Amino acid sequence: MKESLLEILCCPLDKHELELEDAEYDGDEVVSGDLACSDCGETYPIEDGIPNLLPPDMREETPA
Amino acid sequence: MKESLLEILCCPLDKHELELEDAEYDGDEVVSGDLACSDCGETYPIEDGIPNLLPPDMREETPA
Amino acid sequence: MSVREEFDEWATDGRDRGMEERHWHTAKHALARMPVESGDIVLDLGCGSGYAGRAIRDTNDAGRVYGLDGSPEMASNATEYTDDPRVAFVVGDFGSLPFETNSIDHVWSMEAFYYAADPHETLEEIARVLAPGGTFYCAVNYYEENVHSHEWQEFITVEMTRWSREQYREAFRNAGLSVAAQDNIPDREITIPNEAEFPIDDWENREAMVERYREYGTLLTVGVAT
Amino acid sequence: MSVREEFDEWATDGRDRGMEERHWHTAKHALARMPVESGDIVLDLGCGSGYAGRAIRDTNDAGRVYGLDGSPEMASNATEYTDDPRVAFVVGDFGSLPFETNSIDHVWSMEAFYYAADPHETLEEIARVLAPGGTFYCAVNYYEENVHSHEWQEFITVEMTRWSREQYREAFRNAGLSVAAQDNIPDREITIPNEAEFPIDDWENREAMVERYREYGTLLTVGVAT
Ligand SMILES: Nc1ncnc2c1ncn2[C@@H]1O[C@H](CSCC[C@H](N)C(=O)O)[C@@H](O)[C@H]1O
Ligand SMILES: Nc1ncnc2c1ncn2[C@@H]1O[C@H](CSCC[C@H](N)C(=O)O)[C@@H](O)[C@H]1O
Repeated sequence: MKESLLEILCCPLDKHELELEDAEYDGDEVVSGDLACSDCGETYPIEDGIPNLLPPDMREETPA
Repeated sequence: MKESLLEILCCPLDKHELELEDAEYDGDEVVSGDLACSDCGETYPIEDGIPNLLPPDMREETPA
Repeated sequence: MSVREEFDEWATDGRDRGMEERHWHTAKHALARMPVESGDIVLDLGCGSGYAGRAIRDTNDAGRVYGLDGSPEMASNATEYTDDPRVAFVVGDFGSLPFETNSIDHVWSMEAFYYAADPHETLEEIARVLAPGGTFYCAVNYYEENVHSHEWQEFITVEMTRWSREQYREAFRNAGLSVAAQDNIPDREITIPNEAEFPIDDWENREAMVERYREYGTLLTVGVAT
Repeated sequence: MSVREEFDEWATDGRDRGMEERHWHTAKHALARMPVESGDIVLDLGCGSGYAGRAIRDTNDAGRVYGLDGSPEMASNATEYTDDPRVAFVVGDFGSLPFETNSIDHVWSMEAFYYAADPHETLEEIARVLAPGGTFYCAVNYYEENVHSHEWQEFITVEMTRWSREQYREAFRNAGLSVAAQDNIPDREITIPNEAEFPIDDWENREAMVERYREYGTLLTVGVAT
């Protein structure tokens, strides 16, 4: 993802702003890192450059 | 025309309500009469059951 | 000539029915998209023979359909062509609609809008008479991208506005109508003769005729009042 | 199975591309109607292979197109299929969209909306993220009037909502979206074999297949945010 995506992304749960943490870049692409809600503190992972903004309970359904 | 049309018709010039005058009926059809603006007093004829709500200057263009 | 004189002549020599037949090819597809609910009040601007209103009543159980036309002869013909008590016609001009603010659920107009003396004023009038959430379905064959239509102005005394697709969208928005959709509806029904028969009528070659009808067809712009 | 598990499987066995090919027959006509202006931000809900976003960028000079999908494998495939820097994908759920209020100009969704666990909630989320005047183009092949689609639920573990045309209109309005248009877009491209070859695959007879594709096709409902 590009950082410009952050302009319109928000926390799926409470719709507050997200902050980019521990970002690793490839050019202007953010390839990994976390998106942390500025309000509830929930974090959402960026995996292979794709942010996973599923609500945490749906994300955890993933078979291990 | 039917009287129900009066519910939504208005004077084309100042958009005020119209009042039906000198109406002649065929059943529930108004076949002739005048529609008079409750505000500016301009009148619009009903000819063969069809109200002519052209602004007066356009109506008068009619070749005599 | 005025709108009234020009189109009274058309109505008297039967061109109202001719237009109905040709315009129906694309108009019916646009009409099929209108979200008319039972009981709705629909206005047909520049109704000509009034076929759109008849179709809307037949298919959608609209409450009432009113056709407005600047030509008394058109309105008179249209009245004769139906005995549906929920369809009626009014003589009036696009520049000053004789309808109350917020009184109409949907406005339809086929091949007529561009005759408005001031199309921006007409869009504002349409936005005024529409209830919030009401739609304006504006269908035209005469527009900038349809190069085959450009010469039509030569055959008619009323001045025509030739907007592009983008100018339609912009003008709608300036009048307070959100643009919900815009596209070209092809005319798949008109008969296009074989290659060998060209040139024919107004058509130098078959490609031009195919482009005019099957590709450009009718430009439909749908606006929503807020 | 969850949406994630079900559609991760589809993405992995190539059904994302198969859907793209079939859905394109009707999706392209719906996409052609979207009034996307240069610079607009468009969201594709349940993007699958992401073809709609690619098409919108190619034809409309959209500013940015984002595809959201509940299946990480779908989003990952979609990312691979394009290198347009203005197209990006996000994993997320229809029930709680991770986008700011009023941040999107147009929402597109093809054959995906009815998988929402609570479609009314999803419509409210769509109305929230759309800027005033923004459109929601909702295209579905699975709906009440399309009787040939009813059995599809048997083949999928995710629960599907089967609304009628009218239920779509009503639900849109309840969520604050004005209904601007609704119609069926026929699939004129799928090959329908000759009479003699029936029964074939899922089709008992040719008439049923003709009705399914050429008549019912895809139901498109267009809503506008206020
Ligand atoms: N300024 C104006 N005010 C009202 N009606 C007008 C007008 N300019 C043109 N018209 C009407 O618009 C019509 C255009 S011809 C199209 C008729 C019909 N909608 C059809 O599809 O066949 C004519 O009937 C003409 O009288
Ligand atoms: N609740 C939900 N949230 C997010 N995405 C969902 C979802 N339910 C289904 N989907 C996604 O919606 C898609 C439906 S398949 C349609 C894909 C694509 N629009 C096309 O036309 O081909 C799948 O990719 C699936 O993962």
